[in-house]
Amino acid sequence: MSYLTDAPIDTAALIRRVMRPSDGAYVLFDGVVRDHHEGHAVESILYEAYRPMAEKEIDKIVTNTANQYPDVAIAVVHRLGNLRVGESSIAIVCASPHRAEAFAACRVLIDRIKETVPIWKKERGPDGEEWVGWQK
Amino acid sequence: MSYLTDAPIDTAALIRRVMRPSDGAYVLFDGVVRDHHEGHAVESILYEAYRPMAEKEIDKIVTNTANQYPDVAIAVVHRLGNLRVGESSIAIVCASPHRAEAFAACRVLIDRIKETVPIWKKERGPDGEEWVGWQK
Amino acid sequence: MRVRMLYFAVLRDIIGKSEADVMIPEGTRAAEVWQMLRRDHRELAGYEQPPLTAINENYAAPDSVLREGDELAFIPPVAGG
Amino acid sequence: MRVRMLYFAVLRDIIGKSEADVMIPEGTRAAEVWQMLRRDHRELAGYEQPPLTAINENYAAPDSVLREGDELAFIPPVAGG
Repeated sequence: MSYLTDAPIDTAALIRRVMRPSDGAYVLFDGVVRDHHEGHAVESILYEAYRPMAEKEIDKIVTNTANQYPDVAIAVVHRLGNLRVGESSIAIVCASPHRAEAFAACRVLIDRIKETVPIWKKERGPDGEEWVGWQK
Repeated sequence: MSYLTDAPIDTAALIRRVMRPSDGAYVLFDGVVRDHHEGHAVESILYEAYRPMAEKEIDKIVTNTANQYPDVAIAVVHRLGNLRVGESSIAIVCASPHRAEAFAACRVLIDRIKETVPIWKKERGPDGEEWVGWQK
Repeated sequence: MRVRMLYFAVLRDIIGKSEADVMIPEGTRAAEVWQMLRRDHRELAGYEQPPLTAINENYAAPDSVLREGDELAFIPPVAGG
Repeated sequence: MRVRMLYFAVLRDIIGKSEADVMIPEGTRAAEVWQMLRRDHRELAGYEQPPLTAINENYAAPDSVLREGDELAFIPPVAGG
């Protein structure tokens, strides 16, 4: 099971993969390339990963979150490559018998994934391109 | 614009309706009929509404939440009729430039909708049927 | 005066119809209509307090005075979502 | 001894390659490799502290002592999601 993909994310398939008959709800977080960042226009974002390490780091986060929220079923997929505005870079589905845990687990997952997984993005727009987070 | 439908919910259409190029994420909450409730098996749920009032109450909640989270674009749809296990009864999409508000608005919406909108459900299963929340 | 009653969910099942026009005295309060329903339907006997009350598609205080032509609905515990 | 270097994102752009085998003395620490990179690439001059450090696909302390055959990657600020 890989958490990384080079193809467009199929959220419907992701949802089908996690939902159990005992689940009363799921929460889907879908991160999408937006047309601006810190005041400049964005046309596309190139996502790159240290793939084997990113897989392991996401897996650690998913395992820890599943332990913290044992009733929640989790699916995560992160897309790599060049994505245009409106395309999904990450989808996280948390299904649960009750909604509170589904919300909480989903929020924890995206926060942790953004903190520690070795994935980078280069924003491209009319003002040029730039690796996000790197101060020149 | 109606918030109620008798047809299966098309979440993809709902997402397309709200997403703007400036949105960096959306959160989808999807409530689904689950196979159990308070210890007994559930096969289907009949959802019924005081339709014109339910439309107005949902609209009030959406308007209040939009005022509280002005950056968030919101879509809500609640299905009525007899739904089997695994079918979606409600979908809420909150799109936003930043994820925190999308999560917060989505959570507030489902909590408020469950509290005050005149919609009822009759659970049907092998043990018979029962209006949820009514103490005989 | 005439008031339009709407019955939903468990109340419709108990009362056996989804709507009815009822004639009530001027000045009747919503909660008093609930007490009339309790007298007629012993399944409601345990419900001394009226459930949430809606007049003309808006929640209203149970002691609201009704007017000619009002649409009155008692709202059993909601369970949307 | 030989260590495998991996360069990602901004570091690959600056250094001009995505990987390299480097020969370093026994007992070298990850942070010392970072200082070697800073000497060779003035775009890194402002970065006295090494970024996050990964050895063999796991985050490691910058003062970790490297071993023969280790895979070393400096992790510029991550931006997944």
